[in-house]
Amino acid sequence: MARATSVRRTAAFTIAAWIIALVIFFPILYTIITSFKSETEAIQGFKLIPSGTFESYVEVQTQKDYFKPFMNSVILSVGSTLLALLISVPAAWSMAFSPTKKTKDILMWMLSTKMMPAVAVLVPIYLLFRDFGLLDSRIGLMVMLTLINLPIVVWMLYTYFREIPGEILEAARMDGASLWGEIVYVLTPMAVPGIASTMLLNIILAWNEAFWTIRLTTTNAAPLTAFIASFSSPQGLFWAKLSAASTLAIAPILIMGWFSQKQLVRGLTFGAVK
Amino acid sequence: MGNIQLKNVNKSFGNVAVIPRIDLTINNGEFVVFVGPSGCGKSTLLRLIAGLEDTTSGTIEIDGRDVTGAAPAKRRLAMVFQSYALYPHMSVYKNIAFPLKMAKMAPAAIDKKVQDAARVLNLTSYLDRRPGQLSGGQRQRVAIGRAIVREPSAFLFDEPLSNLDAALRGNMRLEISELHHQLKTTMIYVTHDQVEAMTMADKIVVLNAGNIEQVGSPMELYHKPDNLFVAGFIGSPKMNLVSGEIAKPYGAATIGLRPEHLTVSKTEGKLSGTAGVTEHLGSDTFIHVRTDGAGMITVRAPGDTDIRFGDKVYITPDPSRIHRFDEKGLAIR
Amino acid sequence: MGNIQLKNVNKSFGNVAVIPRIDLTINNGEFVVFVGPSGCGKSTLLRLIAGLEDTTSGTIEIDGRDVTGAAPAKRRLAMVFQSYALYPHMSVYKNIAFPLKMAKMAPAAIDKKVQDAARVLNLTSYLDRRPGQLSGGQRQRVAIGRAIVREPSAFLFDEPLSNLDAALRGNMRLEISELHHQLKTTMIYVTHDQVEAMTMADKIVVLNAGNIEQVGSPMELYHKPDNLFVAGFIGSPKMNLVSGEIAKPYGAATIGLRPEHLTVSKTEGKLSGTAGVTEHLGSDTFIHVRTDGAGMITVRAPGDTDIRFGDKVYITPDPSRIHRFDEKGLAIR
Amino acid sequence: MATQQTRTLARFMMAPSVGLLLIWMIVPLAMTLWFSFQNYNLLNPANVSFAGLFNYKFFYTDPAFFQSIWNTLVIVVGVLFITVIGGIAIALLLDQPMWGQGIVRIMIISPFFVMPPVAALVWKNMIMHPQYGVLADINRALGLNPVDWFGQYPLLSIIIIVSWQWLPFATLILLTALQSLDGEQKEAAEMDGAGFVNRFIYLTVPHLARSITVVILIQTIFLLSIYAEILVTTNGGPGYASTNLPFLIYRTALLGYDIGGASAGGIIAVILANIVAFFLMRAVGKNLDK
Amino acid sequence: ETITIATVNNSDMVRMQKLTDDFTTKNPDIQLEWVTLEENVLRERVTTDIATKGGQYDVMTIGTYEAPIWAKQGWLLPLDKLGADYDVDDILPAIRGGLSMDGKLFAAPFYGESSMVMYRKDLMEKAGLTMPDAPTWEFIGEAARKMTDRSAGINGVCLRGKAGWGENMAFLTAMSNSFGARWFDEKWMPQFDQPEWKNTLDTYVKLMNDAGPQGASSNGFNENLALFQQGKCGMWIDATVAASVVSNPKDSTVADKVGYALAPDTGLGKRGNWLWAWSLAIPAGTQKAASAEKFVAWATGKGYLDLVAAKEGWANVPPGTRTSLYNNPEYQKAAPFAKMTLASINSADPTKPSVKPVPYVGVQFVAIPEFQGLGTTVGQLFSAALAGQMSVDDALAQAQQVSVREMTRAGYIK
Ligand SMILES: Nc1ncnc2c1ncn2[C@@H]1O[C@H](COP(=O)(O)OP(=O)(O)OP(=O)(O)O)[C@@H](O)[C@H]1O
Ligand SMILES: Nc1ncnc2c1ncn2[C@@H]1O[C@H](COP(=O)(O)OP(=O)(O)OP(=O)(O)O)[C@@H](O)[C@H]1O
Ligand SMILES: [Mg+2]
Ligand SMILES: [Mg+2]
Repeated sequence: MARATSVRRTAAFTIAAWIIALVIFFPILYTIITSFKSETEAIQGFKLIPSGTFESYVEVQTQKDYFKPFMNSVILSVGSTLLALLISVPAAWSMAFSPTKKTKDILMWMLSTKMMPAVAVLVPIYLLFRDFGLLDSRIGLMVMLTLINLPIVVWMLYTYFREIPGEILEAARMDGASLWGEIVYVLTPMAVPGIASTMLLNIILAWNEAFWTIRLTTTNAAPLTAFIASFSSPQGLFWAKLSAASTLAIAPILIMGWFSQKQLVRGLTFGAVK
Repeated sequence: MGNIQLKNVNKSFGNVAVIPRIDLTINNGEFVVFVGPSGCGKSTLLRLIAGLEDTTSGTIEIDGRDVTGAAPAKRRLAMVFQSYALYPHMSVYKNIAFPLKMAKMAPAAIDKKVQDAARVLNLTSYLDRRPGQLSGGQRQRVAIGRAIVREPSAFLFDEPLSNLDAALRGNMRLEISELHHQLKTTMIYVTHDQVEAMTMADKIVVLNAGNIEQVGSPMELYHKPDNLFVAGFIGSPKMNLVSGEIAKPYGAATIGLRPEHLTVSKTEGKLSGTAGVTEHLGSDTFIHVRTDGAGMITVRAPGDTDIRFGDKVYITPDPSRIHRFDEKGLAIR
Repeated sequence: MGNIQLKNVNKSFGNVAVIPRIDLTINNGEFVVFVGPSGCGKSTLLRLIAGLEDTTSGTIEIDGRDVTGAAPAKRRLAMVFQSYALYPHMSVYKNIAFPLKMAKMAPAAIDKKVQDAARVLNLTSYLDRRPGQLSGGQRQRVAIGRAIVREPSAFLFDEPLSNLDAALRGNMRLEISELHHQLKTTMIYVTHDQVEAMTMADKIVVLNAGNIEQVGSPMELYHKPDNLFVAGFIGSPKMNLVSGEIAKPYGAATIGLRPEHLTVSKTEGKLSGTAGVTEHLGSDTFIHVRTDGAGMITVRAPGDTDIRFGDKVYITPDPSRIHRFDEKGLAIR
Repeated sequence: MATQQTRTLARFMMAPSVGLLLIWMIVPLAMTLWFSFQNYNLLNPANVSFAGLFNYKFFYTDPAFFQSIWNTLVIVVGVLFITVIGGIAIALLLDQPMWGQGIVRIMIISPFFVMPPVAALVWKNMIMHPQYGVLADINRALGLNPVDWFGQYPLLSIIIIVSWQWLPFATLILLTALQSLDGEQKEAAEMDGAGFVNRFIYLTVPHLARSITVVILIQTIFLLSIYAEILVTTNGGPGYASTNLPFLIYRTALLGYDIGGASAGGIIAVILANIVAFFLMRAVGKNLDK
Repeated sequence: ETITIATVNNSDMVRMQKLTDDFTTKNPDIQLEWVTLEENVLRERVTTDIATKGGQYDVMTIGTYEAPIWAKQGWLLPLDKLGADYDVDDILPAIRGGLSMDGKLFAAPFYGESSMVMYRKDLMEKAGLTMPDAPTWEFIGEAARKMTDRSAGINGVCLRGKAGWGENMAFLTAMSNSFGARWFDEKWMPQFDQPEWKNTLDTYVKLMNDAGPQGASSNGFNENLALFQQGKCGMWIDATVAASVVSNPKDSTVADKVGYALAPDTGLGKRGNWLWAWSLAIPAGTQKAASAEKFVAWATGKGYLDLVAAKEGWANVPPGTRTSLYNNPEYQKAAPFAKMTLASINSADPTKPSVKPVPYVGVQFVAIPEFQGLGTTVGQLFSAALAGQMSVDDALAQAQQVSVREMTRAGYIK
């Protein structure tokens, strides 16, 4: 399809796409705009150009330190993602390269572990965490996030691995590589785009997980979701402050997502590539 | 050393016996080619030898040692895959060095070996490139380089040239033959290309539905095919097989006539017919003649033949080169 | 009808002129083959004709009508892609019926056409299968079936047989030639296979870096190549090109000797040398001779030659078949 | 790829994930099952007693029960409908040549990066609020009466918000699938005289089937447990109009602190999810094999 | 020693966090860790923790709803070592009553609030009416309808409508008290089938339909606050703490035009105002009780009020907890709503919230564990009535049904 399309056609598509993109992006854009307004300005109806005040940011920072929850978010999302990859890469490896009749069922079952509504198991989990001394510990939460997202990670890796020709792994085996060597030196580096996009998706999911991260932490392990929870609906005006806090909370992941957008698109194919 | 023995080897997928039962001995230093129609089990056999598949029953010995249950890495074999199976994320250098690294060789020794191999294969100036930046022929050489650095006891090649275009294929064919002359290591080579099989092999193994039809040197197979299958499979264009009345006088159920052993004339000859499609290659002309009584027969004529579509022609076989087969399709000698 | 004219066509990707400027006339009913090295612009040219790419400048006419800006669907051409481009989720029947369905033909008429095409192509028993369940050759035929039901004014084939193995390729070659005889529709065919080009074409167009080097019948190109490029490109094995002292006596900068026009002897001849690798094909033997003074020369000898690696040999060219070229590489006639 | 050795190894390699997930599934499930047979109010821990099936009966007879199941399904189906159709449409659009494609793509996938409670707050207060939401401003500018989204169309509002969050996911996956559609197939169809619509119906949709299946399966699992958005926006109301099963469980568990009842609800939710998954797999599962 | 404090994210609490230097310099061996969460999440979080003895917090911010329930369970430490200068008797009696059990204080009030009418003096004048200090519902209804000018974006009255036990039910329960309704009779039988409730809900729905803002069924405190500040409400009946925000010119466009009145009544002797106090309590499981109690004494003591006054002005002092504050002339001057706030607080009695006798404690809630869930369900029904998706009668009938069901299950109804 390398035919040069007419400029008019391109223009039409461009306009349509920009309109849709702006509509979809608008809530986020407006949040960012609002974060630069003063509180009274924020509730004064539609206004696209803010007065450009940073007072909300200043206030947010003085009210609650941003840095520690930010670090926790980074540690938790990256840590849980790495942990998930560590145990799901071998699993996806065996499902993709040594499939059995049950493989599909196991995949479905894995997904089904996500069916229990979190609210229903809060107390059981809280009791478990208490008994193992994991409340407000990064390790505990990291393991939890790992387990929550593991099925998705396995799914994505599995579909991605299926696109890697088995012959290359066999070649490694012929070359004297052990299983470990095969996975570390050959499979993993080859699957880098897929693993990268899986990582990104998982980091996003872990970053945005707002139930357990709030309920199982107090101070040491509390990530940005808890940071946000301290700015939503207090008594008094809070739109601008909430917007500033929200902007702060989503900015890192948004920036990361923007920079890695190509990876995401490339990797998230779910085995659709021939 | 590279003495490979298959004893009573059987391989089934589920309850389909892809290889019913095979005995085969490959001597050290031989260049053995497996040929056969698509799906006959060539790759499977190679993979059994490599240890990438389990045998269902039977044993495989390498240099007298039973390796039936051994892991691929333990068999000291090197394999070049049909798709090359290069590591796309590694440079040419690293690709070639990989098996040595796995063998925990010292970096200095690795470097020497890789450089030597690269020199032999003319790859020295590409060592830093990734496979994706190489042409088909260069990739092929990297795959071979990766195989030779290990000094294996035997090489296994699975249709290594099938992805290349005609010109490149010709060059690579020569290079591999050259290599075999230099290294004198056992090589097992799978192909469906006539020219490759005929020109490279010391010994050709013709497979059909998992069975060995014949084993022999290329010229043996060309001149003395054991049966109809081998006769039809070896040689290009295909041998013409004629049965019925015309075969009778020769005391055979079927006779086989190679296109290159037939002469064609506009005036006289044993068999009459009408020239059908004539294929001019410049060097030769293949004339497909619709004979009276013996069906379609392909004849190889010189490049400058004046026979045209529709001409009345006569064909004469070279009597000393008629192949005779009985009702079971076995050669009558 | 299928008269195609390219006038002054130029195609650039960005600022790379893939096709600098081409004029070409293809007459109704002709079988035209495009050949040339990889990357020379064969596919691009075909896609320009199909309307899958825009020309940068110049016009394309089909049957006298300017179609330069017309959509592919409007050109009444059918194309068979190198990858077949079958619709994987449709049965064979539906694949073949698709263009008719798009043309809003009545179901009964569609059925008749599809059944007819299937009969011609021997696909009747596969009509319910999906492309994934077919062998390479069968897929190929489906792609052709999809092209022929439309009764287009011309067929475009882009290396349609390159994915097939040798045996299948030979059969399909004949089938397509047959088809051309039956339909008498213009066909444009891209290939890099010597045999295909030589045997199928009415007219071969040799391309090099987007330029036409020579247009002519296969025999014209074989016997009278216009220049070194064409001489080296047409014929298999390649023509031997010798320049320097040896060419001088012939009043040429370079002379060209086809392997099949050389005779080799152990006792006497024009050029002396040592036999290198000899390739035995049964029907023929290719001997690569390292000559004294003229470099490597490939000779085609009969299948039963007794020359072996390392023998001292003599080569004699057929004097009437020596091709002569000047310093610019143009043929001297 | 299939020697006994590798197969054994493969089982071995799967063990950690399967084992961990098994524990992760069984332990909470067992505890939940255990609690579901107890009279256990968190605020009254002294009075724990065996309840038999009473919790199930109580949960099942909740006046909001059937509506909550209906609402759960409506949300799942509604969001799937919007995201799959919208995802296909947007993916098709993004697949066309245009200026600033990178930026457009970034903007469209951005909602995925926003935490669900934040998204709900933003939509509720800044976009949909009938007094000072942007939509109301637009309505007023057009001389129309602002719509009371959460009062009049509570479920639709939630579907819109959740769809907004999940649209990027569907778009991303479908876009990549679309890009893997063989160019020559498209061209072949074009030469066969198929216009844009026909190419879409006969070529694109079948090609996307597998990705659509993945989108549906993964999203369904997530959508079945949506509740934060409801909590922030409508609190399940008005009436039970936007109460879904997870919200009902939330109300039981974290407002009523009725752990027994919530556990019973959790078990019911798992059963329901399994039923949905079963039918889904039967309906679209075969697309996964391709 | 580090103590962990769970707080709600309102401005007074946030201000306290900023002022903790004062505490830590006085107590250099104690560090403070803050967990700030929004109200609902906080409540969920601390309740789970205290009920499962998770031990994550040393000081918890709880409301008047939790205090009696938790105290009864023995989950809280009695605050009897608050120090000599703490002056427990200075705490407003209504508030203190709600936080004590058996005469022992279990939570120290940080700030307290009731509800009252906030109105726009200019609009009231335009409507030709004058707001009495103690209006009736009848007057409110008349005024609201007169003030409404929807074309100008003015709604006569803004009231809570968002479903939730702490949202619309807080308001409606308080309102029902003034109509003589009650949640339960002495035998814990729900009373939604009684005319008093029908009267309450009818009045509320009609008033909102005639004079309320659009989308009222999803408005809570914050939404109404924003509306009022933008000048879109003639009257607003809500928490007394809002007064300090709407009268602050920095935040409000109508700061100079706000008047205050007691919550309305119907002449039955009870007004429709509530009583709430955010208080600090110490869970029984803490290892750091001494430090925690020191902190509680600092944060709720008189000294803290002076500290805020010195640093941020009297208007920002946490209101509603101490008699002495209301006697302070400086405070009276800085806070024009002080008088009305005090009167409102004093007029609410958690132990006798309604005209008829009740078996429970709590003005705008019922201090039983089941109330949050039940209140929210009933709140959903009433918001449906407000949104017009259900008739008042249906809403009440269903509310009665679910209440009976819930109370039977919990064993109140034998
Ligand atoms: N994993 C498998 N499961 C079931 N059948 C298989 C498997 N692998 C191969 N086969 C079957 O075994 C037979 C032999 O396959 P093999 O790949 O050895 O053929 P081949 O001779 O290499 O053919 P080609 O020339 O096409 O490569 C085929 O019929 C194939 O369908
Ligand atoms: N879309 C494109 N953008 C830029 N360059 C292109 C594009 N398509 C083709 N080319 C370049 O144009 C040249 C001709 O390509 P084309 O595909 O026509 O070659 P070809 O003769 O068909 O080669 P082959 O035999 O390998 O198929 C090549 O150098 C190729 O790199
Ligand atoms: Mg094979
Ligand atoms: Mg091409």
